[in-house]
Amino acid sequence: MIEKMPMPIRKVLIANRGEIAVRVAHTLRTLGLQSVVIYHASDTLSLAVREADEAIEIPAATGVAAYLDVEAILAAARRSGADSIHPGYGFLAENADFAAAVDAAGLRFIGPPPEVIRLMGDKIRARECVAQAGFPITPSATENGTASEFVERVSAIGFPVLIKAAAGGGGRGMRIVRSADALEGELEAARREAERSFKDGRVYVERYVERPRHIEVQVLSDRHGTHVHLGERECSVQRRFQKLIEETPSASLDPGERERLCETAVGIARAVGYVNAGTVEFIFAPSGGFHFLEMNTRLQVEHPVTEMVTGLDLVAEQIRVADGERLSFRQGDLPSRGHAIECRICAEDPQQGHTPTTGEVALLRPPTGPGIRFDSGLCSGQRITPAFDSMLAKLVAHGSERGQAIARMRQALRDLVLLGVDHNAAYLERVLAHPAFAAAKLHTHFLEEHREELALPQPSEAERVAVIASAALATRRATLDAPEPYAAMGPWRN
Amino acid sequence: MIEKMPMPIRKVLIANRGEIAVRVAHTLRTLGLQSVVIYHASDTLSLAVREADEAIEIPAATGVAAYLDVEAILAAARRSGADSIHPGYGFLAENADFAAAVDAAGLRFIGPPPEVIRLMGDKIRARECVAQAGFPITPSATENGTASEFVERVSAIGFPVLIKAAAGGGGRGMRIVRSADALEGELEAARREAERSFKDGRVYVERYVERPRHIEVQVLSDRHGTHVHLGERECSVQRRFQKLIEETPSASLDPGERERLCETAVGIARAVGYVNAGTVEFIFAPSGGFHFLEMNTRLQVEHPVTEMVTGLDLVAEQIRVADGERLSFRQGDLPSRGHAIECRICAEDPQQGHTPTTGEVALLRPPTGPGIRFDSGLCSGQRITPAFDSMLAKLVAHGSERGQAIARMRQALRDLVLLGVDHNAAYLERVLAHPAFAAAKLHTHFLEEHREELALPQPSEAERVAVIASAALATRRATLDAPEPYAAMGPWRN
Amino acid sequence: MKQVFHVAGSRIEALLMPVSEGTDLVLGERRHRVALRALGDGEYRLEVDGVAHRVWIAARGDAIHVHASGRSWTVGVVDELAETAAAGGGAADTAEAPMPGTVVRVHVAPGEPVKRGQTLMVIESMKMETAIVAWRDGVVGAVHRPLGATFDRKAPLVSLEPEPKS
Amino acid sequence: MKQVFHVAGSRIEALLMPVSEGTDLVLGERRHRVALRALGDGEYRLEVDGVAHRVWIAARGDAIHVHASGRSWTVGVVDELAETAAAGGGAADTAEAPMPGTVVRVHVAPGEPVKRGQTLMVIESMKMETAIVAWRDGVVGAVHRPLGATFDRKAPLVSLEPEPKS
Repeated sequence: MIEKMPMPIRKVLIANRGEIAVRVAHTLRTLGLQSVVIYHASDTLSLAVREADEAIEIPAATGVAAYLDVEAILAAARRSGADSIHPGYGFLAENADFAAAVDAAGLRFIGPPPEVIRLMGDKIRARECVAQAGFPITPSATENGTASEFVERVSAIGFPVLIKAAAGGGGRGMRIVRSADALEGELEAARREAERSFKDGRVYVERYVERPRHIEVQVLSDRHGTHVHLGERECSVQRRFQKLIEETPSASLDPGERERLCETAVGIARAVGYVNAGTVEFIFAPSGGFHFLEMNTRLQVEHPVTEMVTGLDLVAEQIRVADGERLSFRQGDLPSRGHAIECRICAEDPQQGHTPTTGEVALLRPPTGPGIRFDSGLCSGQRITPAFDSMLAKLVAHGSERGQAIARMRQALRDLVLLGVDHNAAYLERVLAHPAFAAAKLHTHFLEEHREELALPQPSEAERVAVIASAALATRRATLDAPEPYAAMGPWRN
Repeated sequence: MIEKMPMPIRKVLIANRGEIAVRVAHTLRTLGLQSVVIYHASDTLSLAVREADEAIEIPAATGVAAYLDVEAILAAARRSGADSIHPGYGFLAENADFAAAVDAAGLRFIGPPPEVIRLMGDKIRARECVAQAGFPITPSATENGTASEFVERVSAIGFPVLIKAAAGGGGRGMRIVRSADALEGELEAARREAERSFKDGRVYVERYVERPRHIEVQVLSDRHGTHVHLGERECSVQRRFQKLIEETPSASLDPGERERLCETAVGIARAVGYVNAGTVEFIFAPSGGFHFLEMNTRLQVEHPVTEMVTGLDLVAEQIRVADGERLSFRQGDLPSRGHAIECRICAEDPQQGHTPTTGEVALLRPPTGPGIRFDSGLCSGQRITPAFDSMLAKLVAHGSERGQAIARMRQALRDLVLLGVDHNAAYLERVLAHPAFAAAKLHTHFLEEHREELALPQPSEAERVAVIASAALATRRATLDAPEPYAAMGPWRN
Repeated sequence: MKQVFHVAGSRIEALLMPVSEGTDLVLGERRHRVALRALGDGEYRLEVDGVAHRVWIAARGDAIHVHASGRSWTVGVVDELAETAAAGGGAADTAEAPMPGTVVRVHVAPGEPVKRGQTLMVIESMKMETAIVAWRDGVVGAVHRPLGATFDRKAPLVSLEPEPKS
Repeated sequence: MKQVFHVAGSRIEALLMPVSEGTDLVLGERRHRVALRALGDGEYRLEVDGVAHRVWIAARGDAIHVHASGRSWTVGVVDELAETAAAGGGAADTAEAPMPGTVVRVHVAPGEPVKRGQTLMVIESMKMETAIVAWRDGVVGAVHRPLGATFDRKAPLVSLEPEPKS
């Protein structure tokens, strides 16, 4: 059953960019393994390229195209002598064909087997599989039989409903329908959009839960059939269906609920024959009760909060599993300790519907202090363009309890110096300062519900004077003062 | 019994400098409390002065004199409206007269009561008190009765013995005597030195344990008689009787020993009526068994390793205790999680007997990554002089087990960019890489025992070429390239 | 020399005046004693009326970025000549952008007669909307940037047809 | 132009030679193609014979500090003229310090006759001991720095009495 692992992993190609490429390279260094990163020309000077032991350029017209070029990435892996590939998240991380191609090339894919990725990537099949295994899914309808039968089944669910793409996930390609009248038109539009976005026009409809919570569970499975969970993550604070703040543990679960939720996640991982790190997402209705939403078959953006409370390095665990090792701990060996929060620092304007901003990293001073972690791929002079995701960095704070984690996060958000591109750190600080956040009254429309209280306040007179004085005095200088190292070089001229 | 606390602490004067002043200010900010730091003129541009809400200069001929000027510090506290004083470590932290003067001025001293500081500061009385309470101390002799009786009692201990100053502690003023012949001369010299250093010529003699381990226990006591321990710290890796690397838990204790040790520490804290955070130091003979060494009545340099494994903020706990609050947890509520190591980054030359070096901070890039914490008071352009302690920063690494903590620390030591003053980071990396360190075969002469293997290796040819190429190409530039922010200022000239 | 900044949605005119004991910042009727000292690595010690602030400053393109009071601020530096032209104070027949931005409304089309003071276009820069108004009676010659377009400082926005020689 | 460095206890002569495709570093009989690109914040990308290294560089006083290969290196930059004088190659009657350092041994006293090549003093700089030797036969005129003293580059160390005119 278990294939033999001829050689342990020694050299890993990282098929990604930005903070996650830096983060994976960091763990590889700590483990004494070699790292190879691929990059597009626009990332030549990136931190990921600097941090990896080797870097191989993938020629492509656009940045995204480079990181999606399966053939070129496999060629780079062969050329560099890498024995395995870490896909990070996004790009090819949940592409079953890529995972299969990596296998076929005789390399190890650091993630689940292709068939598991394929199963969970098809949101309709995944839901069926989970339901058959006896776990709760939201009431839903798929397009079997005639169109009128389908509309009937959808109506039986009760409006409002949510149309989702079978090949979607992660909040992409979703439409809320509030009445039967609008259903057929929206279905048609959703099919067209799904066909265009995912080359798969299949859609399904499920009950739309108002003001839900979004809570997910980290699972880890080895190749020997052992499955554990590493606790949940509360991810309800979102904008545009995308997570902005995540934390663990969830303040809304009592111990009994938490145990049921986490055991459900482990049961699902077992039912689908899961291997490696994965995340099972659930939706919680305000009235209580949870349903399976989807499973992400890769490392999650927000995995650091789980690392902060468990003490594990999830990338190292992924590599151990890919190496064929058994999990070195059992459920219960690793009690969660304290509370951790992650804020996604994004190049976006919270005052303008979170639209992306652009610029250049002119100055970066990451915050420090007990319990603070800053994961980023940023370096000075880096252009921030709309070519990639707007996430600039992840700021993580750990505390012995939630209040301390919030206090540390707020301070770190204020301490973060990141100049040259407008970002959302001050907005995030206002979110964390909101009484409803302190009270953990969270749901996926939290930010809209509190939009007015979270709006940018007018600067105080003292703030305005300080900022104008800084600008006015700075423009008076011939150059902003060069720091000593440069100034001191004069005598060396020759 | 318990005095009423009229007002909670709102504004704290930090009577210290460097990394500990920065660290205390950071917690005050997180707690929403005001901070005032005192400083000597030579520290005008220091990070501590920048980080605190207010800064008050203490005029003095030397830096050390400023931080020891009780009257001026009390005046600064009054002037700034501070309601309490945090002494950090060193300087006035264990000065009972200072603590009493703070009390007398109507301010709160964030530490134990003066009488406890005085008791534990007199190493002879402290040992008697601990022995009377039924806890183990090393066989020892104090100078009662005639000189010949004293020599007789010393001889009964068995050579080698250690002469220590009653007012010493922390490894200061110690002399090893290996035979009876040398005893009287060394005693005379020790008395003179103690009189000169501490204005207290009393000395005592205790058995000298060869190749001992130095393990200490963090205790925390509230004003209501509750005493807990927060686990032990292994501090055996020392040079010149000064700690260099600390870790928790100690790899040499089995669970039974750990429990006995920690309960002994709590018993001692209870016996002396301890309040606030303190550390009980023990000496372990290679043959097993431990004896009380001394108690430090303040925050310890190495407190971060305890914070990493317990998740507590010890400065916040100190303030809560000083506020009269009860401990918010009981023994057993806070199991230690994972393993943490601290390395003291010092301006010293390990190849030259760890003698201090001087220079200027030309470039600083702290290491980052999961589980890494960097506590420092450094900033660019700062002069490193012999005026203060040689410790530049504390690098702390946490991992789920000791091996991971070591691997993370080694990587962080390699990643730390700190240019402009010679320091010991590369040496510390060699210590952590030594097989005897991995095997936890530690004792206080570890560094001497392995001196040859820890010596600076010859650079490889590739390293030499890379360094020479860097220097040669750097000197060719008119200036080392100014980073973009400065270059971009051109058009603003006016 | 007077400087014009855009910050947090306001246009602010600032004047730095050397005085015997240092420098004053004049903002309308208020005056503040100010000083800025570089600490290295982009950090500065700013003093305003004797109170010290820790700030970080970097400049990029047409903006100065300041971290102060626990958040970042983007200060637009306005080219007064261009602004003057745009505001109609100059004799030029083309309004130029006072700073980089986006066209958020276009009120006129080529060939349309306009009155002095009439809004031709509204642009947004640094979170603030600015109306580009006709600096004389005339006829619109060209709208150089369509709705939604972005532009750099000094980009032409709207031209009027040359005044008939009379 | 040739440069002289002290690094890790060795004195190294280095020569940067522009070649058509870039720059060569000549170290004795070996040659390496080298290039250095600034990345900002003190970080550089160094290429040696096509292999990239991540290095950080800062200069202070008479030393260049380099972080490379996971540790910091202090490179002393030697003033060759001063070194030449100290080594006896020049005609001057005073040996000057080739770089800052400390006097670790003094072998002669004023008035003492010395032979060419005889060690007058040993200094230590950047972990390396350097002998200051007599550059001609003569009589010691002055020992300018006592044992244990530190000195800056070009500081006078030992003088010989003027040669008798003959």
